[in-house]
Parts: sequence; structure tokens; C-alpha cells
Amino acid sequence: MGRWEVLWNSTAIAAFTWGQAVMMVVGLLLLYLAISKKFEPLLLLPIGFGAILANIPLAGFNDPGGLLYYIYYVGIETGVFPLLIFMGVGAMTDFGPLLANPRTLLLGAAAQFGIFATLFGAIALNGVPGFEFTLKDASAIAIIGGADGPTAIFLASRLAPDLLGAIAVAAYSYMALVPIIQPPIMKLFTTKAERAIQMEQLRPVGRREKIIFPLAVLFLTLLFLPTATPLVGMFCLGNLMREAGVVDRLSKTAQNELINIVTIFLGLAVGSKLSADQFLSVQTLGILLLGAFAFSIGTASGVLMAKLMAKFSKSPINPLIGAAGVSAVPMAARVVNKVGLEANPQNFLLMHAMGPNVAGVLGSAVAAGILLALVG
Amino acid sequence: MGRWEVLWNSTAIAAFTWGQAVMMVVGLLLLYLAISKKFEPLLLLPIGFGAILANIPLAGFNDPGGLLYYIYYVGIETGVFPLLIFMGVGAMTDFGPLLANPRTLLLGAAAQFGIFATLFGAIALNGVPGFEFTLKDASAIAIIGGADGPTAIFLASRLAPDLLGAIAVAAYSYMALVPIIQPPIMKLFTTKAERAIQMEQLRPVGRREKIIFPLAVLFLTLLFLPTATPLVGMFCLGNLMREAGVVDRLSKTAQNELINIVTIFLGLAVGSKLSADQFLSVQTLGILLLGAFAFSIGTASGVLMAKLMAKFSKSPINPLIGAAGVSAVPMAARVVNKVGLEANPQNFLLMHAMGPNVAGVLGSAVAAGILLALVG
Amino acid sequence: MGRWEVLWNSTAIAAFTWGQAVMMVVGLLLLYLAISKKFEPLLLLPIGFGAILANIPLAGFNDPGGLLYYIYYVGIETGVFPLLIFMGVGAMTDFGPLLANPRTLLLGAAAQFGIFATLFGAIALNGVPGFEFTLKDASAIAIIGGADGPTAIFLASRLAPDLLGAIAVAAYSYMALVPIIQPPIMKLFTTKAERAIQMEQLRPVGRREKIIFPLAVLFLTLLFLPTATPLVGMFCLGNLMREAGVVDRLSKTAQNELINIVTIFLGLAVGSKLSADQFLSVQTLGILLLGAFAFSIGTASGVLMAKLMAKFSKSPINPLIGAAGVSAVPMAARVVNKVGLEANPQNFLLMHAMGPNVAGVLGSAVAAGILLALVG
Amino acid sequence: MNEQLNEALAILFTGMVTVFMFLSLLICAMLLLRRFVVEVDVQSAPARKKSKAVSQPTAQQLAAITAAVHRYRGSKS
Amino acid sequence: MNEQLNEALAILFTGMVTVFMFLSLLICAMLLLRRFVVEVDVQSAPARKKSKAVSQPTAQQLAAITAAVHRYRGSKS
Amino acid sequence: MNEQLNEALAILFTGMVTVFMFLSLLICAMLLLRRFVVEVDVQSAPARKKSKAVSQPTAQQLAAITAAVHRYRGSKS
Ligand code: NA
Ligand code: NA
Ligand code: NA
Repeated sequence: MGRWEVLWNSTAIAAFTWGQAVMMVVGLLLLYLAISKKFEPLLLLPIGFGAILANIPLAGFNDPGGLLYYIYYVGIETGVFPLLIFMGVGAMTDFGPLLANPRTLLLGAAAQFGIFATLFGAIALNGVPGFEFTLKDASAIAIIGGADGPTAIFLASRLAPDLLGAIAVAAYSYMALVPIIQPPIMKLFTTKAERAIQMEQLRPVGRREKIIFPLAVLFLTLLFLPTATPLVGMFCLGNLMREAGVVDRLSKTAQNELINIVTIFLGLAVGSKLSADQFLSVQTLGILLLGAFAFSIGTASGVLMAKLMAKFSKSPINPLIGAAGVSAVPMAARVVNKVGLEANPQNFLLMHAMGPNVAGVLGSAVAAGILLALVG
Repeated sequence: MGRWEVLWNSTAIAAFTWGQAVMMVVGLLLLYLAISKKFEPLLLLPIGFGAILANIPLAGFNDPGGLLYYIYYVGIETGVFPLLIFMGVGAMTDFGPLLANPRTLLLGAAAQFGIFATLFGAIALNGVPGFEFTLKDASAIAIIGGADGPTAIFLASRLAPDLLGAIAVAAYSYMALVPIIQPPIMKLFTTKAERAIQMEQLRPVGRREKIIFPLAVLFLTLLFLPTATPLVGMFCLGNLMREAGVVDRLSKTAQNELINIVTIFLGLAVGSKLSADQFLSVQTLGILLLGAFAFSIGTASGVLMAKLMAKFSKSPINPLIGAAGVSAVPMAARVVNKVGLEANPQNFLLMHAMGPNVAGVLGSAVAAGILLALVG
Repeated sequence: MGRWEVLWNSTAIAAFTWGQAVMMVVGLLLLYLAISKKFEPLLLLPIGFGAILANIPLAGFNDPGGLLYYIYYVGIETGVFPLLIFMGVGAMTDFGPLLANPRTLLLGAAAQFGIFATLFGAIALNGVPGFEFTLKDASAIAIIGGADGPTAIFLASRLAPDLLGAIAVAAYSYMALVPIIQPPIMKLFTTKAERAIQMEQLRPVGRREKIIFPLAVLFLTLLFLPTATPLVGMFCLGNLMREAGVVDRLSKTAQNELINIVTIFLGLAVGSKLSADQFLSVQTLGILLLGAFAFSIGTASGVLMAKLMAKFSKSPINPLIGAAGVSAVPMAARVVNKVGLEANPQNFLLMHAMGPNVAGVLGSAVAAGILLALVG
Repeated sequence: MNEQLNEALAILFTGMVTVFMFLSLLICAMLLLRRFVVEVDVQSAPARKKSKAVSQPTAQQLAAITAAVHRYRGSKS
Repeated sequence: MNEQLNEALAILFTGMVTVFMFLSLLICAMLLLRRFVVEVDVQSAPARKKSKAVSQPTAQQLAAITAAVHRYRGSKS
Repeated sequence: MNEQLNEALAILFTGMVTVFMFLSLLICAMLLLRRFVVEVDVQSAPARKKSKAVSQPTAQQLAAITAAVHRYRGSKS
């Protein structure tokens, strides 16, 4: 009976490839990490689910006319989705702690060494047979060290769309792993006495400063680094809406419904890039390795910069807060607080770490702009 | 004065056709049903309004560049809108009652007989002069028996876009009419004693089961029926977001703002297919007739299946709950409860009917996948 | 070292033109007006920000592939964004005061003289060297007198996209300036005794009237002025969702999240039209001038019409309420109330002014339809 | 130029007449509407109002609630 | 015509068999799921319920709150 | 390969210098900002805080409210 044959041929069982089966397991692993381990669930759950959908044989999610194809084409290829997320993140960001202590921007700068060192590392890895990263690939991989999801996705979609899936997964996974990756490195480069240092209370910051700050950031960026203006501009728009006080309904929507809607789609679209032929390669292993390298270098350089700054500073600086310069907001700042408390139960570093933490977001957006200008 | 002539020629009065006038009345009728009779107002109000807009002479809502053209093109032709609605419905669905009593899935299966019998009926109707349904047309019409709006719109947009308007209107109208259509059929096939049967309380269902269930459904679907994965996949994504407990903000947005926005657009786009030349034909009468047939057959086969199951079951089964297998969530389950209470004032069937009710949603998505595989 | 040169050439400093610098200042001015002066901040903040982004050298926001390009292309060129805003405004509008006193529709009609007189004025301005407005340009400029943002943006995007930026900025600026522009004109044409007139309390309006009213408006429009149906239709859809009482979740979403999301994008897209080459011309000066003219004429004709109506009315009419006929909802109605209170501390005109106020919205949508029919 | 002015004047005239005609028609429609729509709601309105009054909270409760709601919504972001 | 009817009948048959097979498979999956998923949650459920009861407001408070929430949400629009 | 490594090293150097230069400029901007922005808000802050304290609900009220809000938002879905 021909009808049964048609149905059987339309099942996936016959058509399944090994690669697709393995990618399903990868998708399930991401779901497991998201749900059971609470690893950045807002992104990893839709990414994992998207990975499963993208690898269903004969379902055509990624083909023209398929759902994931449309979502990717509309939101990632145009760069719109990461930029909208960044606007929402801007609307959620309080620059108060940074404004109260501007020097911590330098910590956010130092931590970007993780990015540029990884770029070098990725090119060096080409010495190993099987790796052939171009400069564009290497730059897209290096941005994992920025520890900032939308920035990584935006840059990867511009420079190396084929690696986007692996880069995004690495970025979000390592951001979730910050409480495990960072503390040993932080302890390696600091003595217990240094970690116990208490810092002075931050001055209050006025409303006007908070309103003008995003505009100042925007103007410096547009003057000196126009390639960074999509990211920095949308971030500053979100922050301006937050602080202006006259468009609260827009700010609320940007922080809630809009970012939620875009997050679902962004996750699915990133997941759609986790197809077997693109993900199951030795390159992905390299990317995961380089990502861990990037986070570690970034953490170390942040801490070392903080130690350097402490030498020249009148007021005490706890070197731990340098680790928050990698961004991974707000996880890295919380880790700083926790490690600080371990050394000294009176030592509350959370607010002091928020400064370098948001500085790290700006720093990696700036680094992304530099990479776009140099290799884009 | 030429200017007055220009204005007069730009009025609709001169250009109106009879068909358009009749379609306006149809649009008004839908609005009346939505507002005064509360017939599925969330969909029928925008559908009715869209029908009016689509039939305005000279306004060009449906022409390239017109509002309804864009909405239809972006949301229905791509299949994105019904899939997003389905994701939201998934996020609103509690599979608890079904998990507590897995056998009720068979009731959801039996009720799909309404779909396949109607397919046969539609082809048989070709014997009557004036009807010339292709197999694709017949399949799209048959899915009305699935009693599920997004599934009907999705399948119709794939198989018979010309009939989409009539099919969607029929599906939502009969879903609203479930309290009138079902009870006589339910009483015809059951005795009062059967309707009075009380069922045992459902066991509590744990969180893990609820999390793993949507994934299990997804995997069975992707293995055996990849053509059903768009519908089932988005439904399971919504449900997973709901049950995971770690992405509540995404789940809330999917259930509220996102589904609301898409519902407005989906309704307007469906309404745009209610243009005179497509809707005012004897085919539409046939579709309405076949739709009623489909609901009736589905209800009857659900009830009969429940009676069969009761024969082999240790614990008592009230055959009424089979009627909820057509889906029409949650109306059909409420009707079951009401008819059960009429026969026995102690008989609360609502939770027992929710199992077959959500099983019916899965069942008709599966049936849609089968139809896509066989005739798509 | 070549790399430094690449980076320097990618800075904006070298590439900046005078025009772009001036437009940045214009953008900052709009932000200042929005934030410090609370001038229609919901629109002027994103417009101002969009203006800055659009004028960044080398960033390419307006080029194909740029963020603002996509937003403009998807939302303004299609007309979708202003129509969605209008739907949301419809869902926020209470026609009760207008239904209680239908005659006030004539005030909304009279105030549209501001539009048509400005059309004549724009053509007359062609006598001055440097101005060469076509009839389409003149019509798009004239709609500023409608004192209604979405209507102005919709018409300008149809008739004169090049002038869209200046027209939208003028429309929103003058709407914010209503408390300064209108009172002197209102006082010029009325005596203190007239301004002190108290009006009779409005009758309560039933739910059915409110439900049927938007449909009646829609049917008159589609019969006599199909070109106005996109605007009027979406407005009436929003209002019907509000009053129907059965789709509150859709109405709430249309009034909140949906309109907020679209407002952000609409503002950015309008701002993207504030590029130096289009905005920095003598035409913009003309548009600003004509806009002020339009508001003044509209206010005066509304007040004079109210005086005329008062002569033929049995119940007392305060001529001030005619000024609310320009729309600028709800600012103009509040201004009427304030000026009335100045003349007579017992004189609460707010509800009486809301009738002509919403009549003005309908009136200018109708006027837009007429202009589309005559010159579109 | 002169021709264009004439055209603008003609539009001014046509436009105003049309606007007035259209809105006058709408007034007629509203008067008809008022006459033929049976007003059931007006009588039921006071009843609805009453039930609302029952659940009126005290001023102090309101203050507490508002603060809580604000805090709740604030913390969501 | 007759041929089409045969085809429809074949689809009817194939379709119903497939639906039943598929959903039967799902039943098996659910039974397996139930057996192998360790149910930790069921025990912890009563604990969660209790902590909820502590914060149970009085009826009057609830009325006040509901009114306030409605007013709050209403005024947002 | 070796050439690419040199290029990567150059980018590493250029990039870090640029990042530091850029953020140092931003620090200068922030210091200027702090000096020239007249801080009216700082003084008015305590006043705002006080008015907030007035509407501080009791712990019990808060618990009730939170529960109500959760229930309200839950039932919305
Ligand atoms: Na960073
Ligand atoms: Na069904
Ligand atoms: Na107006």
C-alpha cells in the first residue's frame, strides 16, 4: 500500500544522520544546563530548543520558508535582535556606581585584554592541524572574552556567521560558569589581606549626571569609533530612556515585554545555527577552549590592573573588583562580593564591583567596534 | 468643477459591488457574534473587522502596499503567526490532568475521526454539482474537526489559502457553538446512568514529569512525524517555558503580550481572506456544513471511545469525557462538566475532561502533520 | 604603522561635515526639549536620538543594512507604524463626551480650516524665492494643522517622504507648545464674559452607543471617503476593542505594550529622516513657519465656529471649547479648561472640551483622506 | 504659480465643504443612534458603581498598596 | 471521482491508524516517564503550600488590594 | 601563518591602546561632567526619601499585598 510507504518515508527515522542525532543531544544538554543548573536559562533554553528543531530531518526549519529561517533572516542577519536586547539591557543598567567612581572604567578596559589575547591565541591555534581560522573568525571568537551575549552575537553575525552558534553557546555557558571559573584565578593573583580590603562608601550620584552620561558615551563613541555606534548607541538609548524619567512607559516596555519577545526569537535563531555540519567540527572544540582562555585572561588582567591602580590610589582599592571588569553582569559582581566576604565577613564589595562590571559592558562594545574597524 | 468629480469618483458608493456589501454584512455579523454573543471574541472581533476593511472598494487594504496585505504576507503566508499563537497556547496549557491519566490520550485520538471522516465527506460532496474540492482543499476543510484555531489556520495556509477565511471562520464559530452542538450528541450516545458516573480523584503530578513531557512529545513527533514538528514544536516550547520554572518572564510574555499582539494581527489577516470573490460561493456553504459534520462526528467518536475504554477499565470512566477529545479548549471540558452535573449534582468532571481536552490539541496537530505528509 | 591609520580613518572626526554637526545639535535640542521641558517626550526623545544616530558619519544607520534603514523601511514606508499607533490611540479614546454632545463635531470640522488654509499658504510661499513646494508637499505640510502625530506621519510618508522629518518634528513641537500658542488667540477672539460661560452637565452615554459609534464612523468613512479608511479604520478598531468589553486583553495590549514598542521604533524612524541634506534647508524654516500658522488658524476658526454655534443654541456654549477642535489630545482640552478657570473659578470645561478634542482627531483623519483623494 | 494658487484655493474650498458635510452626516448618524439604541446600560450604571464602593480601601491601605505595587514592579525590571 | 473517494478512504484509514499508533506510543512514553522519574516534588509540595498560607491576606485586605491593583492598572493606560 | 600572527599581535596592541585611550577619555568626560553639572538632585534626595517612608506598609500588609499581586498576575495568564 503506497500510502504507508509515503508516511514511512516522511518519518525522520530513515533520514536521521549521526550528526543530527548528536546535535539533538547537544540541544538536550543545553536544556538540562538551563533548567537544572540554571545556566543563563533565558537564553540557553530557547537556544537548546532551537538546536533540536534545527536538526530535525525533513522538517526544514532552517530552509527558506521555515520558521527558524525567517527568524534568523529577520533578526540576526540584519543585526536587529542583538541591538534591541542591548537597548533593553541599557534600560536595566544603573550607571550610578560607575559614575561615583569613574576610575573603575580602567578595570573594564584592562579586562578586554582577554578579547585581544584570545584573538592572538586563535591565530596561534592555526599552527595545530585542523584549525584554519581567518582573522574575522578569530575576532568573532575573541569577543567571547567580552562576556556579553548581545555583543558576541552581533559581532559574530557580522564577521563569522558560520561560527555564530558555537560562539554564542560558549559565551553564555562561560557567563553561567563565572562562579566556577573566576574565584581560583582571583585567589591566585591576590593575597588574603588584599581580598579583605574594605572600600569607602560610594558618593550619591545625581539625576542630571545619569542623564548626561549616556549621551557623553554616545558622543565619544561616534567621534572616535563610529563602528561601535550600533551597539553603544542602542545601549545608550535604553539607558537614556531609563534615566530621563519622562518616558517611563517606553523604558518599562524595553526592559520587559520587548526584551522578552526578542529573547525568545534570538535564542531560537542562535539555536538554528547549531546544525550538525557547522557545529560538529574540531573548530567548535577550539572555540570552547579559546572561550575559557578568554574568560581567564580577562579575569586575571582585571585583577592585576586593580592591583596596579591600588598602588597609585589614595583611597583603598580591593583588587578583586577588577575581576568584574569582564562584565557577565551581574554574575561577576556577585562573585566578587562572595569572594570578598570569604576573606572578610564585613567586606561588602557588590556596589564597588558594579562599576567595573558595567564598565566591562562598555569596554567590550568598544572592543567590538575596534575589531569591526580593523578586520570587518 | 472637476475637483468634485474626483472626490465623487473616490467615494465607495459608485464602486460598491453586491458581493462587497454582502461581505460587510458578514463582517458585521461576526462582530455581533463576538460582542453580543461572546463567540470567541478574541478572534472573531478582529476577523470581522478585517472582513469589513478587506471589502472596502478603492481602499486597497488587500493590494500590495495595503495594511492587510502586509500583515497576511508577513504572518500567515510564512506560517509565523499561528505558530506563535500555538507557542502561547502551549505556555497556557497544563498537562497535569493528562499526565495523571495517560489513557485519556486515546480519547483525543478517537475524536480525530471527525477530521478524517470529514475529509471523506468533502470528497463525497464533489458528487453534488458545484463542488470541486481537491484533496488539499478537503484536507484543509477537514481540519475544522480539530477544533483548534491555530492548527486550522496553519494547515489551511499551507494547503488551501483560498479557503482560509471560510475555514477559520467555521472553526472559531463552531468552537464557540460547542455548548450547543455537543450536548445533544453526548446524550444520544450515553444513558443517564453512564453520565452520572463519578471518577476517581487524579493523582498529583510532579514538576519533573511536567518538564520532561513536552520534550517527550517533541521527540516522538520529530521521529515519526516531522511534518507535524512546526506546530507540535512551538506548542512544546511554550509548555516547556511554562513548566521549566526558570524562564517565567518569557513564559508570561508568551502567554500575554506576545499572544495578544499576534492575535490582533492574525484576526485581521484571516479577515482579509473574507473577500467577496473567495467567500461568496457555494463552497463556503459546503465548508460550513462539513464543519458542523466534523464537530459532530468528532464528539460522537470521542464518546464511543470512552465507552469502549470504560469496558476494559478497572476504575470507572464517565463516557462524557470523550467529548472533550475534540479540543476546543477549555469550552468542551466545561460542557462535559455541565452535562455531567445535570445527570448527577455530585459529579465534577472538569479536571477529568481536561486530559482528553489537551490530548485533542495534540491529536489534531498530529493529524495536521499526517495530512501534510500525505497530501501536502 | 598602517593599523593606526585604518583606525584614524574610521573615526568620524575626519569625516564629519558641518551639516551633520548641526543636525547633532538639533537632535540634542530635541532631547533637551523632551527631557527638561517635557515636550511630548514619548516621541521627541526617540526622534532626537534617531536624529543623532542618523547623522553619524561612517556608521551607516540610514544605509541599506543599517538599523534605522530597516526600521524606516518596515514601519514608515509601509505606513504600518503610524496606523498601529492610531489603533492604540483609538483604544485610549473615550468618545463619551462627544456622543453626549454631537454638535461639537462641527467644532472639530471648523478647526480643520487650519489645514486647508495652510495648504494655500504653502503654495503662496512659493512666491518667495527658494521655496518650491509641490501640491503634495503643501498638503503634507498643511496636515501639521491637524495637530495629530500619527496622521501627520502617515500622510507625509505617502505624499512627501523627504519632508517627513521636518513635518513630524513641527507637528510634535507645536502640540507641546499648545499651552503657549493657543491662549492668546483664544483671548483675542473672546470677551471675558464669554470665557466665563458655564455649560450644562453632559448626559451619561450608554455602552451600546459607544460600541456602535466607531462602527458608524467606519461605515460613513468607507462609503464617502475610502482614502481615509486606513487611518479611521485602525482608530475605530482600537476604539471598538476598548468599548466591546469582550477583548480587554487585546485592548490593554494595544494601549500599552504594542503602542510603546511601536512608539520607540516610530520615533527612531522619524529621527532617521532628520539628515542634514534633507533638514538643513530653507524649506524646513518654511515648514516651521507654516506649522505655527496652521495651529493659530485652526485655533481661531474653532473658537469662531463655537461663537457662531452659541448664537443658534438653546443651551449655553462657551466659545473656548472650539479651540480644542484642533485635537492635540488631551493638551488642548486642558488648555481650554485652564483659560476657562481664569475667567471664572467655577468653570470646569474639561469634559466639554474633550468632545471637540476627539472630534478634531476624526476631523484631521478625514482631512487627510480628502488630501489623499485630491492630490495623492 | 497663479494656476497653482487657484488649485490650492479650490482644494481649500472643496476640502472644508467635504469635512463639514462628512461630520454633519456623522452628527445625523449619532442622533439616529441615540434615538434607536435602547439604553439599558444607563439604568444599570448606578448598580455597578455601588458594588465598586464596597471594595473601596481606606486611605492608609491604599498608600501601602501603591508602595507595594511600585516596589513590586520596580523589582521586576 | 470514484478514484478520489478511494484515496480519501485510504487516507481516513491510514490517518486514524497513525494517530492511534502515535498517541499509544506517547502513552507508553508517559508510563515510562512516570516510572523512571524520581518524584521529589510531590513530597515537597505540601511544604510549599504551607508557606503560602502564612501570607494569606484577610478578605477585606484582598478586596482593597484588588481594587487598588485594578485602579493602578487602569491608570497606566 | 607567521604573517597572520604578526597581524594578530598588531591588533592586540592597537586594540588595547585604543580601548584604554577611549575609556580614559570617558573618565575625563565624567570628571568634567561631575564638576559642571550643578547637583540639585542630591539635596532633594532626602526629601523624596522621607515621603516614601510615610507610605511604608507594615510587614503583614506587605505579605498580603505580595500574595495578592502574585495571585493577580498569575490569574491574568
Ligand atoms: Na565585557
Ligand atoms: Na483537536
Ligand atoms: Na485634528
